[in-house]
Amino acid sequence: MAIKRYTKMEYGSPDEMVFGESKYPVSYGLGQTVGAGMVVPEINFAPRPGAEKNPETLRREYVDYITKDILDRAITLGFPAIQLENEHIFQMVNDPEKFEKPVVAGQKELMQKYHDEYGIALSIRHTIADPRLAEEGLRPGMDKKHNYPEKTLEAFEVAAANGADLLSVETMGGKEVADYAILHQDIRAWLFGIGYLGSLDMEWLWPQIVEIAKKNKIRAGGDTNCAGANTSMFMAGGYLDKDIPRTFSAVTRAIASARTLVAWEAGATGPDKDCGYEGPIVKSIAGKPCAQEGKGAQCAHADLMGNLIAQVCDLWSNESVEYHPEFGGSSVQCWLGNIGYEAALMNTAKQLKQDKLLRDIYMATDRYRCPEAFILAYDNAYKIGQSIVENGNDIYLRAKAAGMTAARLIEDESKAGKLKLSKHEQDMLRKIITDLSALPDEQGKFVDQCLKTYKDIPMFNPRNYDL
Amino acid sequence: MAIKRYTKMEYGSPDEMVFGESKYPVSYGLGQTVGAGMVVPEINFAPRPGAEKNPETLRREYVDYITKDILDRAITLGFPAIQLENEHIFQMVNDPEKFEKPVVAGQKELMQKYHDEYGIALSIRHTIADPRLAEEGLRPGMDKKHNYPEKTLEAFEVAAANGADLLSVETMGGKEVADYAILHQDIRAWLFGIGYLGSLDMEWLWPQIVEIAKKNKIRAGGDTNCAGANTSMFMAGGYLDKDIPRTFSAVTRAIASARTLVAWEAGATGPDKDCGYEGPIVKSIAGKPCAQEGKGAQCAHADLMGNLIAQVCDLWSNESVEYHPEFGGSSVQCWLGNIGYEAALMNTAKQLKQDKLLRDIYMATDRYRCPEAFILAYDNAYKIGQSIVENGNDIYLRAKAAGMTAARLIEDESKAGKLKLSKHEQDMLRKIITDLSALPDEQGKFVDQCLKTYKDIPMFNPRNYDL
Amino acid sequence: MIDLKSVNYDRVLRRYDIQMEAKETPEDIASKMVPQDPVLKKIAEDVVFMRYKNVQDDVSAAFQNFSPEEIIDKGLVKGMDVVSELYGRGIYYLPHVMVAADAMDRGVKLCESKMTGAREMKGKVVMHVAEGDPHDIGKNIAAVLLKSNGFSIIDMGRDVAVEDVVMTVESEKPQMVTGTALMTTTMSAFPKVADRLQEKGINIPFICAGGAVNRAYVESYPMGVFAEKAAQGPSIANKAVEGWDWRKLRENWDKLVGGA
Amino acid sequence: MIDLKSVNYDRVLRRYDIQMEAKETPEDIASKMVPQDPVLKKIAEDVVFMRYKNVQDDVSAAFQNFSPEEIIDKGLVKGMDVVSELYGRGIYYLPHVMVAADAMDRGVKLCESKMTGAREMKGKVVMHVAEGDPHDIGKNIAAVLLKSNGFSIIDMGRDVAVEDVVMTVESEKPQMVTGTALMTTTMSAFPKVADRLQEKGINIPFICAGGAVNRAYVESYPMGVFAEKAAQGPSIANKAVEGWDWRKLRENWDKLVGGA
Ligand code: B12
Ligand code: B12
Repeated sequence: MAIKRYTKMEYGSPDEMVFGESKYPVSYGLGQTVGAGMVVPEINFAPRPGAEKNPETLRREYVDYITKDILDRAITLGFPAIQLENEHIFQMVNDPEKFEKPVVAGQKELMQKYHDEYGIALSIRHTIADPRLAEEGLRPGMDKKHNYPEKTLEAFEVAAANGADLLSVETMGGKEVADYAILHQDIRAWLFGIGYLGSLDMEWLWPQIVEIAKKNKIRAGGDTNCAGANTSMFMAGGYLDKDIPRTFSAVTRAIASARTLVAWEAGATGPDKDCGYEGPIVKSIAGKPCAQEGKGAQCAHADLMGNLIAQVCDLWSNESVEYHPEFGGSSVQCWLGNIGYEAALMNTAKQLKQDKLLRDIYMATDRYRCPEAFILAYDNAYKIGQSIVENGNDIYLRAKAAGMTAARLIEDESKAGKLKLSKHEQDMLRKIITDLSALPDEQGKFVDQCLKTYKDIPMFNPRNYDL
Repeated sequence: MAIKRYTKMEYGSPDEMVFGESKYPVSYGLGQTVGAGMVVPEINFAPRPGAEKNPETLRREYVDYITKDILDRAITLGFPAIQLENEHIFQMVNDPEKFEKPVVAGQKELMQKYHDEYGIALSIRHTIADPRLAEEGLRPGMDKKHNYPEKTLEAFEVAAANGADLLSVETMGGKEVADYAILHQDIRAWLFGIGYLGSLDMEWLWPQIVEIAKKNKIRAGGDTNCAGANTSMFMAGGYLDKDIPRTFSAVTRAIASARTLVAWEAGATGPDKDCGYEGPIVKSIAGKPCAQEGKGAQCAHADLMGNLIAQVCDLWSNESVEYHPEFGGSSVQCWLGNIGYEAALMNTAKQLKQDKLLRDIYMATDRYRCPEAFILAYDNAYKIGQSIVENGNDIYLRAKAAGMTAARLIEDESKAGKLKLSKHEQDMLRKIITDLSALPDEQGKFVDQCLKTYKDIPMFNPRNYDL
Repeated sequence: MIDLKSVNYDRVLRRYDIQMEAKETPEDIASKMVPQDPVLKKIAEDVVFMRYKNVQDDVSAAFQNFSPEEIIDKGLVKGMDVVSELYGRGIYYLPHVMVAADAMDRGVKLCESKMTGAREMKGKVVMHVAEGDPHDIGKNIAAVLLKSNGFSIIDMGRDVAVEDVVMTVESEKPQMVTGTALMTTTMSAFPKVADRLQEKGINIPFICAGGAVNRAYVESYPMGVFAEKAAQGPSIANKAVEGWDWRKLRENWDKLVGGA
Repeated sequence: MIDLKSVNYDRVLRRYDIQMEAKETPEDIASKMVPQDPVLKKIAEDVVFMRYKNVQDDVSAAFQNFSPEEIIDKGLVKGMDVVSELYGRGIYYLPHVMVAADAMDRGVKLCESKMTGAREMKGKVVMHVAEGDPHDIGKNIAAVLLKSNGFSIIDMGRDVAVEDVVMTVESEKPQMVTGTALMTTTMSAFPKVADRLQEKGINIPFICAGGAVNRAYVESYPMGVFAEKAAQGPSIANKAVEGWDWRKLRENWDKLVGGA
């Protein structure tokens, strides 16, 4: 399937964007519509250690415990609509028939029961784990040891055929180079790994996912750069962390957004995945619904934009929580309560026609908490989106532009405004701007340069990208 | 010490009330001020099972693990102020010198270190467990088996002398009658147990707590009717629960507020405890700061007013969470992140002068979710407050008036407005109104009646209340 | 205050409880379940409809035609069965159950006073709330349900020392012992109780329950069998008196308590 | 967009990181710690200031006065000590450590080429990421730190089958084996590895780490010793080669890794 590049913004201005609404709402699942005037909580979960012992213990964990608990709590608290996300574990992609199928089918069966009984709107996203290893080969036929590329595609088919409403994945393309980039603070390597190689990998995989979804009359949601920009943000961390500077992390996010867009260019409809924070940028470009996570995903990680990131979400997620008991019920029930109430707050604001005001309070709360938050404030996200579409047809140039725009936005605000940077963050920002400025204006030259410079990065193999 | 009854409202109108502000702000601890323009997150925790093995394992759990994790996360996320609450476990009140003292001292020492290093505003509330058993005797000299009344007082002294900034307790007076009332749906028994006996017990205990606080130059915070109205609300539960009707639970809350007020009448300054939902009512009367919990306390229980209850809070709490690991850090870190971000949202709204609007969105979200939420919406809470102060000098009449006002508010709205009631909830409401209407107008008559009717309730002993 | 008129609450919350409100009345269901015989029927209905005051008269009247045992089993207990059904279907609330159990209890007492021997109970259960723990509502509810299901209950109350539990079990020789704890720091008494019982060679199911307690914890020490709800007490107790040991109870737990 | 001018951000957030920014410079600290001898000093500084390109020349020059072993121990390793100190104080960030380690590595390689025997390492460590788990950044960081602390590393990579780990440990005979897992459903490989090693009579410390892994879990199977941070690797490994077994490592864990 052809890739249709975005070369103009779907939104006319940043202010048009608000949570619970997108230009292109999507309907699927059991009475679910996302992006049409309502924010829906999306609850994620991870099975207890040991649950993967055999297919039956895994099915029981996911269906009889986790899914049932979630549905019971949704009814108990009166939520009108919820989405589940099952982020597949390794075993499910490694042996889809045995481990994946019973889980997918069992969850849907139970959801159907609750939908029939209570009329609650329900849907489930199945996120296939991407187990492909660069060192073994990312494309079919290459990985003789595990057959991971083949198994990945099979896992999509099995999910689609047995009850998934929405397919997602966080693809791994370019990760080996991105890891190197993070640990060596090399923004060019990042641009190559994520902006270029990551996009190539998605251009190969996503049309196939879209096909599978179409065939099964379900939806292809979207990707996010969890593998890259989240690793980066996670390591940049908070005010006690000293692993990598947050200016670097912010720029990697902007670059990653140009990559994440590829899923939608390949025909996926959204909503994209929660766990990438590039949602505001890609939504501003494409107008498709996006899932986000922040203060209600503290169970999974502590970010520095717990409120801001809610500003333009369509689904509000907890990212993931291990299933275990709490005083208030099981962990999935507790976090569903939390994100469900946040969605209710947003939905009430919409009904009161105060949604844009609440959006602005969310945004204002964290706008200056860190550079990563600053560039994702919807006005800035929009500007980054613009720099992407201006170079929309060239995956290298648009990713570079996104990075540069983010860097400049941070630079300007740190000089003139309220955004504070540590000395090391400033140094890194200057280095990033210098490095990006020095890059060639042509994709071909850039790629040649990188193939030479980065050929010795462990596990990097150009054949994985048909190079 | 004398009890100074409230006979007029400190707020001139409901609209004057908003989160993060109270008529009488309170300063204490390490640079902490509550109720003066800022909402502060209050993080609660429970040690892992087994931590109580010996004083050193308990100290380590509370200090080296829990307190350290909390302080680290507060710095990591950049929160300007937080409060800790240590709800004492049984062992600490049972043997204060051995179990309580090292914990209280250790926590304060660590807090001081962080305060000195980072300048973060910090304070800690120590909530003494009330272990007194009605069957053994609630007053000193009565309980020959355990000496619980004496130990309770000692526990306050030890906390106050070793590092507490704020003393609280959830007193147990009248609980034996309240339990009967809940299980038999007898609103008169409730009025007797909580409105009357509970107030008497507080009138005995609270002046002593206030004295201890004064002596140690710290603050006496407040009480809540966790023992009563929370049990009631907890059992009424959500839409899948069928234990007791929510109209009953709502009225028990209103009655409980007349009791909870006694702590402040005895000289406590607030902030009161998080775990009672009567905060909006008592704050409307007394203008002292109050702690509340809702969507950020899902770890502890699922209420039906996760947003509404934030409307006029000064501290925003998670109620309690067992210490254990999560993907995002330890459980206390995750929930601190959640409530800290919520506080940040409220504080940003204050800075933007949009706090009353956010208050209204919170309130609107849950106003009609259940009767309990409805009567606590700040306008209704204010009305209940008014009915209390109008009868301020008579603990029986004011509690009865509070209950009746709540019942009438629910009745009116369920007839004319958006509040829906199930059939059983309606039946119960009618019965409550009938029962309350039938009660005598004089305290003496009421008490005589109740002493006769309820004399056989297990564990009830009038001598516990000097009757 | 902001004007709430514009709010379509359907997009914010759903009152599933009201939506699902049972169309059936208690009367409908009772009519299908109560005994045919008019005298026993009346007694069963006294329980179902909590006619606390009528029980005495109706039971006294029944002595003409029925033995006390028959009145208990075919009248009072049948009524309680209806109550359980109503509670299970969400038509009755918990207090109904409590009051109905009171009514039944009153009838049972009267019958017992007419019996030559003691009433034959299904079995004996020792119950307690853990040391240092004052949370006893759950235990009290469970006690009522076990009692109205024909078990004889030794209720040791709350804040009970480990050694007291062990002594009582030793002397009373129940088929089952139960513990309730709602705090993470009091539930640690359970393994101590289990250990001490084992030392004494006692090996009966030890049902453990309460807010903070969870299945994994209870199954980490010998004899422990988890209960989530008071309503599960009778099913577990029935099996315990049938001779299932704690291992078998654990293995069949999911099925026994009706799904996850 | 709403006007943000009125916001006093001090009431919303505090940039503690900036507030605490170290007043000391890397230069200050290095000057106190590097060796006195000008030749060795230069080499140490090449590592500290990541002068990747100078290392080769400076080490080559030093061969005139010092043995390769001396250059490693008194020059390169001392430089890395400064880097650790800077990282510990929050002046250096992680990538500094990585790049400095690269620089050191380059110098070490050169020295090794001049040595008659093999360089004497502190000990040998086998490292892996659990089967089915692709999260290897933490393991890679830990590997760098162990290596630059003088351990020889057998890095088996990620997604490594249990049996492969066991075979490698059998043939390589390391003093310590490590496992990383970031998923609750892959960390279950650790007890399997431990069991299989025990079956083979191997009883070395098995350091387990990674996001989802926690101390209680790791201490629930034999040989497991938890590590929270990569920087704890060298302290644990030092003790392991000193002969502490896994039980002793567990007992002294809090002290060893520097507090809770
Ligand atoms: C980055 C990341 C990824 C990257 C990994 C890149 C890489 N090369 O490692 C990618 C994208 C590949 C990835 C993929 C997935 N991930 Co991921 N990922 C993360 C994330 C965001 C950060 C992890 C990280 O790098 N941390 C930083 C490193 C430095 O930390 P670390 O490895 O723990 O190492 C530290 C210590 O543990 C220690 N250490 C580690 N090893 C050793 C060894 C020794 C000897 C010593 C001393 C110390 C030590 O030192 C380090 C610090 O100093 C976490 C979020 C989280 N909260 O942890 C999720 C997370 C681990 N991932 C998760 C999931 C679910 C997945 C996927 C399955 C998602 C999916 N369905 O597609 C896939 C895996 C697909 C598959 N094949 O199975 C979940 C796991 C949940 C669970 N079930 O347990 C997490 C927790 C996210 C979440 N909250 O849901 N992920
Ligand atoms: C009501 C309540 C109280 C009341 C208790 C009244 C009473 N008579 O029981 C009072 C006020 C006394 C109280 C006091 C305290 N409490 Co309290 N309390 C609660 C609350 C809100 C509800 C508990 C309840 O009644 N639930 C309803 C009953 C029906 O549930 P249940 O007992 O679990 O029983 C059910 C099942 O477990 C089962 N079951 C129980 N027993 C049995 C037995 C058998 C045989 C079977 C089959 C089934 C069964 O059946 C029942 C349902 O069908 C909980 C909140 C929560 N999330 O649980 C906190 C809670 C339990 N309390 C808590 C605390 C901390 C305390 C205090 C220590 C607070 C303080 N510092 O003052 C004090 C105790 C002081 C002391 N002496 O140590 C914490 C415990 C945290 C922890 N560390 O584990 C909780 C979890 C609140 C929280 N989230 O922080 N509390």
